[in-house]
Amino acid sequence: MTVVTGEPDRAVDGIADGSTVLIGGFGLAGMPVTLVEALIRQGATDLTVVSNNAGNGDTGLAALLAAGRVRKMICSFPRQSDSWVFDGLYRAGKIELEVVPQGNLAERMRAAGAGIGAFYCPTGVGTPLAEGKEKRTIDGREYVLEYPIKGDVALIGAHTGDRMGNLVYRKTARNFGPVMATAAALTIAQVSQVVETGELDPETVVTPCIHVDRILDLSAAEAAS
Amino acid sequence: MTVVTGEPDRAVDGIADGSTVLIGGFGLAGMPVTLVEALIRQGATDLTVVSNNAGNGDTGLAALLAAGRVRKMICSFPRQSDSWVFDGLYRAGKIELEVVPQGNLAERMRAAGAGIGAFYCPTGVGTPLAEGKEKRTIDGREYVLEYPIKGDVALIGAHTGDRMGNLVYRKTARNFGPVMATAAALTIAQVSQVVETGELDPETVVTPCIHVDRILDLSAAEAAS
Amino acid sequence: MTVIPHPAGRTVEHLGSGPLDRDGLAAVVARDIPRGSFVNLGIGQPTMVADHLAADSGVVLHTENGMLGMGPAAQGDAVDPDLINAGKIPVTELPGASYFHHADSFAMMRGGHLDVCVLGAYQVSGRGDLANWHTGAPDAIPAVGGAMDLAIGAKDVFVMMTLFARDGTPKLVPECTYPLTGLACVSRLYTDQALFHLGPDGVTVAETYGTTVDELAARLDVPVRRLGE
Amino acid sequence: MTVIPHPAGRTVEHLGSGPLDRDGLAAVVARDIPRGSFVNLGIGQPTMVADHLAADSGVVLHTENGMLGMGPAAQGDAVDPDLINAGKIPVTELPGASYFHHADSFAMMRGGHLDVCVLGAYQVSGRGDLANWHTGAPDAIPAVGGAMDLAIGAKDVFVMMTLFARDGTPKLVPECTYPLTGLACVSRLYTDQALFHLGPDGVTVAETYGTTVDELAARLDVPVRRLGE
Repeated sequence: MTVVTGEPDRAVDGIADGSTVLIGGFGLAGMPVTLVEALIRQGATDLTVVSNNAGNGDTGLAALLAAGRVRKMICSFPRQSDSWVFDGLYRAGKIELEVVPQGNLAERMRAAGAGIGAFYCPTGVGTPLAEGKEKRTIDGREYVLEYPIKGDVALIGAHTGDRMGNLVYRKTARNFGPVMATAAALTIAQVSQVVETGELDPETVVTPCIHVDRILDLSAAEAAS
Repeated sequence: MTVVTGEPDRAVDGIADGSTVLIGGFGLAGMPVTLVEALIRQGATDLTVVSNNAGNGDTGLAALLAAGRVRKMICSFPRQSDSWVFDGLYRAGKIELEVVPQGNLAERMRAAGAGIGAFYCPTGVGTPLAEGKEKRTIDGREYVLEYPIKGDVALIGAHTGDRMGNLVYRKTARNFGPVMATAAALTIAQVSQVVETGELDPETVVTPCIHVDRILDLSAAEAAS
Repeated sequence: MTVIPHPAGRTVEHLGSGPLDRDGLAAVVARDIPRGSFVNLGIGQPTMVADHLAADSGVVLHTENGMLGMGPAAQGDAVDPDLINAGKIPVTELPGASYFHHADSFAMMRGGHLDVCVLGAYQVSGRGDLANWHTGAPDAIPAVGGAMDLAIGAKDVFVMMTLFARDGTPKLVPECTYPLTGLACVSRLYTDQALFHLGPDGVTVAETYGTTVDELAARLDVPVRRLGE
Repeated sequence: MTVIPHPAGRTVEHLGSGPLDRDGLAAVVARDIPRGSFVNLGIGQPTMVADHLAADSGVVLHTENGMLGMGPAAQGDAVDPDLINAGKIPVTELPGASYFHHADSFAMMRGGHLDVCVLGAYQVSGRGDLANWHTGAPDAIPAVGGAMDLAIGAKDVFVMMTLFARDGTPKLVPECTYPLTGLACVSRLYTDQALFHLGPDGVTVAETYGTTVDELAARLDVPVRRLGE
């Protein structure tokens, strides 16, 4: 059953060293900044982080990188105008990088959540990102075999949760959240507000509660601070 | 751009003999009965029909089967208490049958819509339905290679459409509709009502208009008849 | 596996009454479903389990035709043709329910997100192979539905069935002779005569109902052990 | 391929003015997008195409971070950090918009549902190979984003770029020397000097701007033909 808490530190309790952590967001939209900050305090290290970008500015994921907790980044677009923390670590050889086409990043996590063992994907055929990967021609088209990316933990941002753990998102902040929620053994969502069970329209729930283990209620967190 | 019509015959215009037709619904929930009836009048034959069941009673899909238009059924559960039309054709050797586990049926259509060439699926390993299919062990688990099911046409039932072609569904009548809409070259949806563009909340659209070619507005069809 | 260990820790022979009736069997299954589980109840007999779940169990029911938070069968005005379960019976919606399409519903299943599913069976083998979709009769029309997806998808697969066929032959067998639904997937077998734990180590009898482990052992073609042995 | 054939049917040399500026180039691309198309405009220069689409074009814009029906950049109070485009610029929502998650958004792309995408490029080869994600410089940090997904996904891939690099070397090349984004995926190449149709049959010049086909042929290392030849 989903645990709802107003305490960020409780929300991230127990994340182990060496975990693969899926972190939602596309740039800052949907980025679970409060959870990432709590993860920094929590102290887990030697992490593999899967996220579309590799941190912006000096906060959130960038701060996690700056704290030296991340062994490897799996992302589609690390290089941004404000990715100086990642850029420095990468150039100094202090972090591994696996660049994955954005759609493959999403589909590989979707496969993990959907119990698919591997899939033949047309993206990247003939490019350096397909080098060393198994190829197959199906119906005259070339494909690359891609494997799931499964998380030990997913940290995602959503807009509203109910007490059972159902989630809805807001506009393009939805992005990777619903996919990551399915792909991790432990999914933790920070939400702007929590409503009573039954207040979300069942037709509009985007992430059903089965995929959510813990909810951090930011409105309660702010009220307490 | 999506065409909205109140005329069932116009909605199914141009479906060719030999087409693969995806027909939504789980039992009668979400079954696009009016479109199937129009398809019978339209006359296309030698069809391969993909649907969860193989017709109920004497109407809809059962009537299409009875009219001798279907060469092959691909479905998960043909045998039902009221599937006498299919049962009779099958026992008389007048129709081919490919039985597919229900989740594979959905996932193979999803793969078609998502541009996936094939996928390794754990369902059915060691069973007669995996016989003759390629196997692979990944991370110690056995999988069967499954290929996409692509439709020439999808006939689906939804609840409300807007003039651009966005769709929302109602309760468990959603079932195969959103998946089939992505998997066919031509998607035709029958809906209970059509609203002006902008009236559906963008957060709650289930099938974006890009997947819908024609909408049959049942409220207009009834008003005209 | 997420199920709680057997409460007694040792095999219990219930000799005070006869074999369990269908309702009694459903009650035993319900007892063994952990609080807060996400559960899929197969068509037929397994649906009776819902009636024995405590109101505060927190168990959330999944139906593969696209819903979590399914409530009891619909009665009277509550019947809605758009709201049915996998058996196509009109059902109701509980607070906290959600709807999703078939690919998402089976991704939920195949991805290992359901804690328990409860299925019927024609045969189950000692290592947990399941046969429940096809009798193999040459004139039978094959129909699999979601049985294979459930068999490989849920963290724990419980089977409910009578232990013996009408002709007295055991349905718990060394090797299934009916076409298989899934390999080594059943973790617990609930029958009128006994509750069995299945797995790579073979068959363990957790409880008996109106019979003894020794009596069962004599009637079965698979070796059985007691809990803790 | 869904694009309309070139309106003139034969190569047109526009000699009355010089090469196209960025705005003029965007207008030519916009002209060639069929009414009612679903279109993804890449980061940077391609976003300018939106300004040249007629109000009644029925073109629906897709942004890969999960939206159809994207409107113009947001100004003032309309800026919402939850509503951004692939370039992370705040945008607006048009009537008929919809939101979806990343797997669905890229399924839309990979599944061939987008009619056109417009991308920038470092190099394009005569048969339509695209290089637009990496200069290959040893100290560059690789970053691909959605470029490879778009390259293989849209029914037609249009590229906008200057035809020559600052040092005068052509960016339309026999073989890309930069790391590839996709193979044989570009169908039309829009440049300041000319509009090219690309394909298995090679390079056809559809229009020139301030230059002639013969002048271009002399400066390029790929053979070019005229429309209808």
